[in-house]
Amino acid sequence: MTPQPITPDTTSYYHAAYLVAGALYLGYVLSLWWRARRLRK
Amino acid sequence: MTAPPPAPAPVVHATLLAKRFGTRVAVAGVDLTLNAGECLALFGPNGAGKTTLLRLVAGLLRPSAGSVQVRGVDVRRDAHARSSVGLISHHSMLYAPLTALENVEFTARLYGLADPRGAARRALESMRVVDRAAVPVRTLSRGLQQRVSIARAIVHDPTLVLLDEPYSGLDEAGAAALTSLLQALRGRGATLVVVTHNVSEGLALATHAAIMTGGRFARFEQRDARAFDAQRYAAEYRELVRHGA
Amino acid sequence: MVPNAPGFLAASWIVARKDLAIELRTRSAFLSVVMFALLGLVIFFFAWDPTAVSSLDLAPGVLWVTFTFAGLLGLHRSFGIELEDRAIDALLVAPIERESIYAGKAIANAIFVSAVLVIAVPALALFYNLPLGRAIVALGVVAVLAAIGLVAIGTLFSAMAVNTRMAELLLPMLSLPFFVPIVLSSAQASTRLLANRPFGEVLPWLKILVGFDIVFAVACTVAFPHTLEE
Amino acid sequence: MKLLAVAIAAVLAAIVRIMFFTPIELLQGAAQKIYYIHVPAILSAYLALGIVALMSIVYLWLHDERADRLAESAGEVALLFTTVTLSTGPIWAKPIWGTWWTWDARLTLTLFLWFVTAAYLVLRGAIDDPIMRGRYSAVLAVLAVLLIPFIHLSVYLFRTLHPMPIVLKPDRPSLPVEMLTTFLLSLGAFLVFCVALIRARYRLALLRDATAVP
Repeated sequence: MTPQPITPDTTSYYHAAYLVAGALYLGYVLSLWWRARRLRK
Repeated sequence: MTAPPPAPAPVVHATLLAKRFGTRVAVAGVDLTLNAGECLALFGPNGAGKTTLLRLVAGLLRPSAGSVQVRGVDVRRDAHARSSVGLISHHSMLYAPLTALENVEFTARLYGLADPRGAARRALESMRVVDRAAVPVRTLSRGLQQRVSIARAIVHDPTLVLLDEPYSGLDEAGAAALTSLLQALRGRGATLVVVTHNVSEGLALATHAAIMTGGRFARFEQRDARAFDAQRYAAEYRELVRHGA
Repeated sequence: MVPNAPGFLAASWIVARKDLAIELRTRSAFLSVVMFALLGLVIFFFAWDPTAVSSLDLAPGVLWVTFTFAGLLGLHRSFGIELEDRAIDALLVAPIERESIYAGKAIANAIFVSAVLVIAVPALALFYNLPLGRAIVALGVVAVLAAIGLVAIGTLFSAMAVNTRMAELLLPMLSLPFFVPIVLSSAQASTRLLANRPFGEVLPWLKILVGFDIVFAVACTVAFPHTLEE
Repeated sequence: MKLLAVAIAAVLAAIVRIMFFTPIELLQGAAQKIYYIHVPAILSAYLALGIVALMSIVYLWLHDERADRLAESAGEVALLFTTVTLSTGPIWAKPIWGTWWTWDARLTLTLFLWFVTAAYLVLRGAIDDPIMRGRYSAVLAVLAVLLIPFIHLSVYLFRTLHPMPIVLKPDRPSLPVEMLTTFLLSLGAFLVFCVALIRARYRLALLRDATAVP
């Protein structure tokens, strides 16, 4: 019976990466919207 | 049956010449034709587009519309065609650490002159500034620098000379030297375009006179037999500028 | 009497001679760059514990980093002198190719940078007690190749940076990414040359350097007219 | 704005699929799911950088303002995607390779692209005259394209001489079909997102130029 590889629990890294990516993407979209609003004024 | 030899291409030929910087229109459609030996005095308030027009003719700027040619050639494309052009602008175009002689000799080399040092010395003599030839230009007064800059611009005996307010900063002797130099150049068949605010100085040499406002020739005329009447022209010029043609 | 305007190389040499004449007249620029380079070598020496890392391994890296920044300092003023009184306009009105203006200034800069090297490399050999004979030859050859690449890029970006607001900061920021392959290859090649490794190990790095020099000397010359006022 | 809304919806759908409908990979655990946004980010960055390079060549050739404006927009979006790549990369490398940063050839190239893109945007920021700004940034972009092979070559040569202790190289993992479809969906969503962002940034540039006082 080949030794079953125990799957490391790396969910914290997984969540961290998605949060960081999400923040960057959201931040950029907001900056686009905010700059457009400022220019329109 | 040989056709008559085609008339030589005009020294300067501009058609619908225009130049925009972003949204600002500096030159808005200028037509100009000058032949050998002619001299255009170009007047106009600040910001009228005089300097831009001069830089377009010298090939320093790319036209936004229309075209300009020197002897039928676009000087921006053909380097060799630039060998007959001389430019005097607000800036001295000199290297401050170098002496007057070194500056003018450097320009002489750029034009492939046989004896660059001799040509440089002669040019400095014609502007009566040869005694200060061995001193770094940095140490010269503005007026003397202007003389060196003029000498640098005509060292290769150009047949098209573009002068942007050449008299500014010159004293009596300097102005006299410049006037006799321009007369000598014209005597040798050169074509001049002189941008100036001094009506009498400009008209003295001119075969054509133009007033430029808002990037366009508000007035352009060729001298007929009589010389230009400086007083009357000056009055009309002030009138025209005040009304903002 | 249309004078015969000088060709590309002749015009480039005329521009280069003028730049060198200015350099000789204002020696302060050259001296300050040499001082900067020597100081860099000295400061780096104290950055490491000499017992832990042998100075032989250290020397090439130190030379290339110091040389890169010294070179940048020297290159920055290259186009400054042209813009002071718009002397560049006189060059653009002259009957010479736009590219020869760049080539002339690049040649003058190459000579300027090489002169710095002629002082910095022996100083390095002295400070880091490198085997003098071999070191000079090894570093010398690689130095020339590195200098060409550095000057090709630095001269073009100097022509651009000098027209912008924060020129001093912009020149290094634009140039340094382009210096990565130069510094990397030079350091690797000279380390092996110094350690007397077989030439076969040095060759790939020299090939990258030569390739870089050729590609960017041509590309920068072709790109230069596009940086001029339209 | 419609395309941007569609793109955001597509990305969110992909995220939902990644989180809830894609099995955990046995070897790396949940961290393997970073793959589904890390790789699309760098590929989107390459797309944006490709547009910058292409539009720069077009601008130098035709002096067309729109090409310059598109290059500017794609440049900013490229910086966003390279930043995401460089932040998710190390977070994924830590549990898998044991270190936050390795001078892996691909990561180093991404880092270098980040520096050049940042330099491109700072250069644009330092010049007011639109024509000079267009020309200078186009020249930088074209030269940067020529530099990429040299960076790749020298870093690769450098790495093969000092092989990094790579525990587990997630190079071309043969993904089971389920994961592969998730990856492709996510890639598609992010590429659309990239294009939508460039378009939105382009309109912003148009607005700025329109309101720019002459």
